[in-house]
Amino acid sequence: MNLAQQLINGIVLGHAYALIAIGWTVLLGVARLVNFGHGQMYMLGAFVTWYTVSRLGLPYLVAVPAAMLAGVAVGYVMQRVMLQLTLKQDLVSIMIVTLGFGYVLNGAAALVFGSTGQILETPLSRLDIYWGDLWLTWQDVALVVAAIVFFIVLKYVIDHTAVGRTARMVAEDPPLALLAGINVKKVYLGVFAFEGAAVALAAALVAPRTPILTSMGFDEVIVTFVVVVLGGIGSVLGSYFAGLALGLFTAFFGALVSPAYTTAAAFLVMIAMLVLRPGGFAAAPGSR
Amino acid sequence: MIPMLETRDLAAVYGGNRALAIPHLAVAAGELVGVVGANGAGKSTLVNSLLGWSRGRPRISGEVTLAGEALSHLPSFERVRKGLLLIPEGKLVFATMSVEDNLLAVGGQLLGDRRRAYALDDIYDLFPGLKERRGHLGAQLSGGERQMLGIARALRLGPRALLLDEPSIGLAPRLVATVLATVKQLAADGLAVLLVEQNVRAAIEVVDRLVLIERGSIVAQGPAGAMRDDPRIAEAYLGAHAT
Amino acid sequence: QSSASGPIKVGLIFPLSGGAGPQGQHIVQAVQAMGALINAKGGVLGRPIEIVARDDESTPAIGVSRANELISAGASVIIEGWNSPVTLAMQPVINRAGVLDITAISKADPILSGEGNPLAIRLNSSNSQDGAVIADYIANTAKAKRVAFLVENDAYGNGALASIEAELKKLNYSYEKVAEEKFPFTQADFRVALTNVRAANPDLTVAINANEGLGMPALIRQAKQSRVPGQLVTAVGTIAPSVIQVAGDAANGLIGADIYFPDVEPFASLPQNKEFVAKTQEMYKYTPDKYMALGAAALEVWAIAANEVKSLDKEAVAKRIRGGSFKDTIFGTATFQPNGQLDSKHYLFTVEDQKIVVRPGVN
Amino acid sequence: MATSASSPALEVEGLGVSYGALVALDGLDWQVGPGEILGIIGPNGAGKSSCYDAITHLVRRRGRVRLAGEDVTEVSADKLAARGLKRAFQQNAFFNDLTVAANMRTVLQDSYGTGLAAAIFAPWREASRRHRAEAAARGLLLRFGIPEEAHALRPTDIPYGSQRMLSIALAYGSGAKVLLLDEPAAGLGGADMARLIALLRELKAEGIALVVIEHHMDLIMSVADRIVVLDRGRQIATGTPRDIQADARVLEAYLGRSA
Amino acid sequence: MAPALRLALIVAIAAAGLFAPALLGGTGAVYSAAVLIAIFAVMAYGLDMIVSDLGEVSLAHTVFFAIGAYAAAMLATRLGLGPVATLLGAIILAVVAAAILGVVTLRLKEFVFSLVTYAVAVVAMTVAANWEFLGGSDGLRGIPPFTLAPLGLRAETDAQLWPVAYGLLLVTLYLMHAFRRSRLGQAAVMVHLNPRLATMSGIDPKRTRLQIFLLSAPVTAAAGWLYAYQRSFVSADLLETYFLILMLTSVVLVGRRLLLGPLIGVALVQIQEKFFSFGGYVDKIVLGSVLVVVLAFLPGGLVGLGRSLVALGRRRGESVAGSMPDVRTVKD
Ligand SMILES: Nc1ncnc2c1ncn2[C@@H]1O[C@H](COP(=O)(O)OP(=O)(O)OP(=O)(O)O)[C@@H](O)[C@H]1O
Ligand SMILES: Nc1ncnc2c1ncn2[C@@H]1O[C@H](COP(=O)(O)OP(=O)(O)OP(=O)(O)O)[C@@H](O)[C@H]1O
Ligand SMILES: CC(C)C[C@H](N)C(=O)O
Ligand SMILES: [Mg+2]
Ligand SMILES: [Mg+2]
Repeated sequence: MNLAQQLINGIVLGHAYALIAIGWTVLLGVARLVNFGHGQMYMLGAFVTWYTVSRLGLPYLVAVPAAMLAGVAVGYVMQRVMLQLTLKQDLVSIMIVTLGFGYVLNGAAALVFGSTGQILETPLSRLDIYWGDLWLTWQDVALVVAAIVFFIVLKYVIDHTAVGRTARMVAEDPPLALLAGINVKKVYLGVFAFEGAAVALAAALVAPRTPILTSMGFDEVIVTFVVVVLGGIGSVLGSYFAGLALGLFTAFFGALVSPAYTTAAAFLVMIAMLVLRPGGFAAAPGSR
Repeated sequence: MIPMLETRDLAAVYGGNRALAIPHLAVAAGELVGVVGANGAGKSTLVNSLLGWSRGRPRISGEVTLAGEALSHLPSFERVRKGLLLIPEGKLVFATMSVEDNLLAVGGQLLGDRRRAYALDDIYDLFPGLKERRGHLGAQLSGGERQMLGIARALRLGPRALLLDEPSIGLAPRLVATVLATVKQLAADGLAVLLVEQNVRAAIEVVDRLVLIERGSIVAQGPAGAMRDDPRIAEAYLGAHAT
Repeated sequence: QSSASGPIKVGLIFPLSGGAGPQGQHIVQAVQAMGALINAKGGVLGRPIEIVARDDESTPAIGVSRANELISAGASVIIEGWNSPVTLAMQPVINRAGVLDITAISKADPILSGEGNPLAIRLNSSNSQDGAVIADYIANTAKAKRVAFLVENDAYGNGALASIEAELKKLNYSYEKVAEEKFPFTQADFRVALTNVRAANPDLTVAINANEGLGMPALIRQAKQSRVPGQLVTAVGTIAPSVIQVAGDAANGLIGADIYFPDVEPFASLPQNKEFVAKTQEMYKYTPDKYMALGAAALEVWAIAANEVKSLDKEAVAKRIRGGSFKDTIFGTATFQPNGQLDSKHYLFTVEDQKIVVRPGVN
Repeated sequence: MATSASSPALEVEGLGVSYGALVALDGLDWQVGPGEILGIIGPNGAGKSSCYDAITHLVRRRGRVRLAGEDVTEVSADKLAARGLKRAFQQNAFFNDLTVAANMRTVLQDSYGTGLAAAIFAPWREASRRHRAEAAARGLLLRFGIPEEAHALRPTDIPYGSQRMLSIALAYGSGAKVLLLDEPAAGLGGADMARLIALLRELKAEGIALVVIEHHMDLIMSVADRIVVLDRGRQIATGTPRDIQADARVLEAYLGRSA
Repeated sequence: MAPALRLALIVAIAAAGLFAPALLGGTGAVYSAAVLIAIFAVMAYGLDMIVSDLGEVSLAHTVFFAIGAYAAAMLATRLGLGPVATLLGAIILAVVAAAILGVVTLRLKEFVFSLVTYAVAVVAMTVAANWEFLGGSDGLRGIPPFTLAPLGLRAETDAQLWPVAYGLLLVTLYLMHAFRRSRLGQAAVMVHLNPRLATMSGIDPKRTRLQIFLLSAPVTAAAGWLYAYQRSFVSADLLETYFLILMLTSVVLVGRRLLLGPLIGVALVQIQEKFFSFGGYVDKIVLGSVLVVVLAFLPGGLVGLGRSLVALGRRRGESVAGSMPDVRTVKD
């Protein structure tokens, strides 16, 4: 039964990773932007959810949109501030600026929510499913389902709708996109707002699995970075599979070797993969 | 009749130096106006400024109206949506998108069907070369193929006034003829067209009116026929190649 | 060094932010309370104590620059150390500056090796001391045959594991190590490791995790949810009330051991301890836990020593403390080994409806 | 022909390029001698630029390439410049963040640059070489018709015509034996066109072997000694401008008008 | 004459720098701050070559930093070697590591390059923290004070170590300056800005990248080497993000391809941390905001301030054309 349980762990983890990464995937694909504040935005999403549920006593289903709203706000502000850098595609500065935002969020959150660990209980996280001696919670089920649905919808939108094509045009050449009648700034702001909402949603779904701290977020941002790059810059399906693969690897490496070295091992594998195939999973020409 | 495209006191300044100063210029619907001038005269600056667009950082001032509607306060993309279209100089295709996506991308948010927007098939009839390459990425196109794609994309946006910045660059003579014929046809269909051309030989055959620009200002203009004999045109452009 | 008159500066360096932030904050409060008591009794060498606290952010490099800061601020003694790596990094700097360095919490054994600081002093029980009590419980009380270990993979965790196993060997107790799962300090999701442990079907699982804010409560909850069989035993001194508070009812049934409890004998009836507990409650509306007591004791012992040797000199004070013993501290009679380690008694406890219940019988 | 005696400066034999299934170029055979101008014309997408990519080893290709009789088919792209083969691109290519002058100076590194060791231990030598590089760069820019006032601007900030000349100047760099130009006249008119023609003749006179892809018939017909015509990747005709202008296939495939 | 004058001036300033800490009060805190600023600046210059000149963001430079420190610690404690020998060891090891890393990442660009280099750092950290040979999670203790017998130098305190640190800084500055003027430095910029054109101008992009790596690693490693003596304790924490972020921040803060940029950047960050600290959280907010404001509103870092003010003035009330700077054109 051990393997079966690890398989479940891996699948749930994998979808969690993919879900956490989805905002950045779009960010990278559309605006060729990175966001090293991603982890802190995740943290914020988790705490807003927690605050709404256990301090304001509102239902989880209210907390989730609340968190997403906060995410949208933060994302919008960040992009508003970075617009010139974005237009210039100044990768290094953007890295540092988003990192800076992460710091601010981290510091502010600690001052507001305090730095003690909190438990984010949701109606679902308390409902265990025991099947034989296999264990998972309805929270796990919910996040897996949410992740799958989210990815299907996103994939469709990007590939087959005007919105998707618009995004890709802006990604490549903003000035030229203007001449195609596209409001480039609006697209950028929209994309970052989406990133905020997406990561907050992920937080609301994933964070209940573990206690939350205002100092968390670093692991999340690294996992995300891995997922988006391994998946192939900006490739939606790519990051889904990258996330899943990473989850399964974590579970089975942990099971067979040791959780202590999972990250290093995963990174070794990833280095090998990217060196052999810099395009990542979805090495389609033109992706990026 | 009111001109389709009109501008007053259009000026552009780069850093300290003024690159453009046009007191007045108007193009009527159905009219094809050619803009010629030496390199650096300000032709691109002129057409770019009409859209308030540039890859550089000029300061642009002046009025621009399209069919009587003032555009000066609008950002470039709004002007485009109003039907003022520019096919710029240099890079004009999305290199990471397929030829077809390049065309569909703008087909999508079609701007009020009051204007004639070319359907995909019309485009492919006009440029069979693109049809063959519909699946290729922009990056894989030959220089000329890119020019065609650029023009095609503009047509997809259903222009009312069309600004072309040296569309014949990189086109084989035969295609130059085709393109200019197309442009003339577009004008005939009621578009106001401003055509920047270095290839004065070819241009002068199709334009109704010719405007000569030097150091950012209009120094001569008139009907094509008359201008052909204008000395400044004759020796500078028609003569040059005989060398 | 500080000027001959005016208050004596005592420097504190603990994590005041981040995961261990709350614990660090509490320690500072406890030291403040003890400082108030000492000042009330006339201070040190007739001068009042002034406490200056700094945040090491659980980062060695930052700890080092905080140390430099306090040194040039003229601190006469620096009481530091929540995370062993931070302590190890600060030791040489403080030592070279000729300032007395007292380690309050960090457990790693190399801290007393003398390489970083020949005059090292530590109050918290060391990994090697902790090993015995857990080993004894496994062998003599629980008589567990199938033992699993969940270990934080760093200076502290590895040291703790090593000493427990060494002690079990000493008792030449025969048992089967059915699982050893190591994980990084920041781990919060233990499902993978716990799945392995459960599959190994242990009758006792030892959890070594100093991440009070996140890891330990998470581990406790997830162990319960994933129905790990057998008893869950936690490493010495890793279950502060704050941990139980986060872990919730999942903590019930937990076995642990520690060296101080504010309201349990012998501490309960020690006048110095009563005084200290009362003062802390009065000043901060909080009942001191073990960490807080250790911080306070560090100051108390230093003050006594300094008053006795009538000097703030590092050598003199350190020599008095190392291998010396002090009556009437909040820990009762506090005796230090020659290497600077405080001797301490360990008390086993169980968590029953989210309260720590100390078991009768001292080890 | 003047150059037939000495071995050709550049010679391609059975040159071919494929992009996946698409055969962009096939079985090309031509040569150009010192002081000769070879024109390459053909419809859009005929494979002209690909032909340059093949010669300069930027794409996988079939066939052989010889420089001054020496086979360089296996030589990697970056080693060709040292052997005197230089090339300009159809799309203007600069170092965008540098000023026009700095652009020119950097491409002169091969002759004016200073090794790291020398820069460290003999800074004075580096300084003098740098000043000579600046002077040389200025001279070259002026020679290629890029006015003084443009030297301090960014390449993208000068008029297209000057950008065109700049990319030729950058290609030429510290000198060339064989120079490949891809539609140099594109976007040029009036005076600049005249200057370009003069420049081509000047380079020719220096004994440089020039290969010029051009759609501008008046230009190419007036300067080229011989012309190669490509269509759908094949070499459909080769000869003097006169022959070409008379060639029926060419008229039909390319010019689309009677000469 | 003018150049000679300029040279003299520079030499004078450089000499004066040696006495800066003394002039600033000469307290222990000032000296230790000065020493750390010098060391961390050297560390940052190694990265600066990659970021500013090669245009890639390497997240693996903490590895070179750690290599320098571990080399010093191991050779000093295990073999009892002196600073000169340990420096040589550090440089050799760094070059070897750089060669491997350089070859592995030769074909990688942008995000992929950054991620892979970060991965390397994580793997290195795991190794350092778990390999007993390197002291494992306890780290390496008991590193002797920096001693140069011939010069009668024995640095027990930061004040005594300062001349060494300052010397290392000056050497690094000169090296950076010479590098930027050398053929290699120029080649780096060409490869960075337009690989195809660079190739046609006779430059091998891959070779250039590799050479830059081989040059940059020892610089950062030298910083690690001196840091080991300064802290006399080395552990896996050298690979923590603290140092990585310090490097990146100081490289971009002031403005790219400026000789003094990284130095000033490091100084600002360190001075804030050491003398104007408000505790973890507020510090985070302060540092974060500074990064955001400087980089987002003062394009080109602090030095861009003047320029961007002008630009702002210009743009006011004008058309949007200005807001569309040129974008990197796609290789085609
Ligand atoms: N981004 C810029 N920054 C500064 N000056 C510029 C910029 N773009 C153009 N200029 C100046 O404006 C003037 C007009 O340039 P423009 O490109 O409009 O000329 P043009 O007629 O289009 O030339 P060409 O026929 O070569 O395209 C030139 O003198 C040029 O130096
Ligand atoms: N990287 C590539 N991948 C796939 N196909 C390509 C690539 N580059 C060029 N092609 C195709 O190869 C053919 C020849 O291209 P090339 O650029 O050589 O034409 P050309 O003769 O230079 O045309 P033009 O005169 O318009 O520049 C074109 O059909 C083009 O679509
Ligand atoms: C029990 C914990 C407070 C031990 C501490 N984290 C250390 O590293 O030693
Ligand atoms: Mg122009
Ligand atoms: Mg071509």
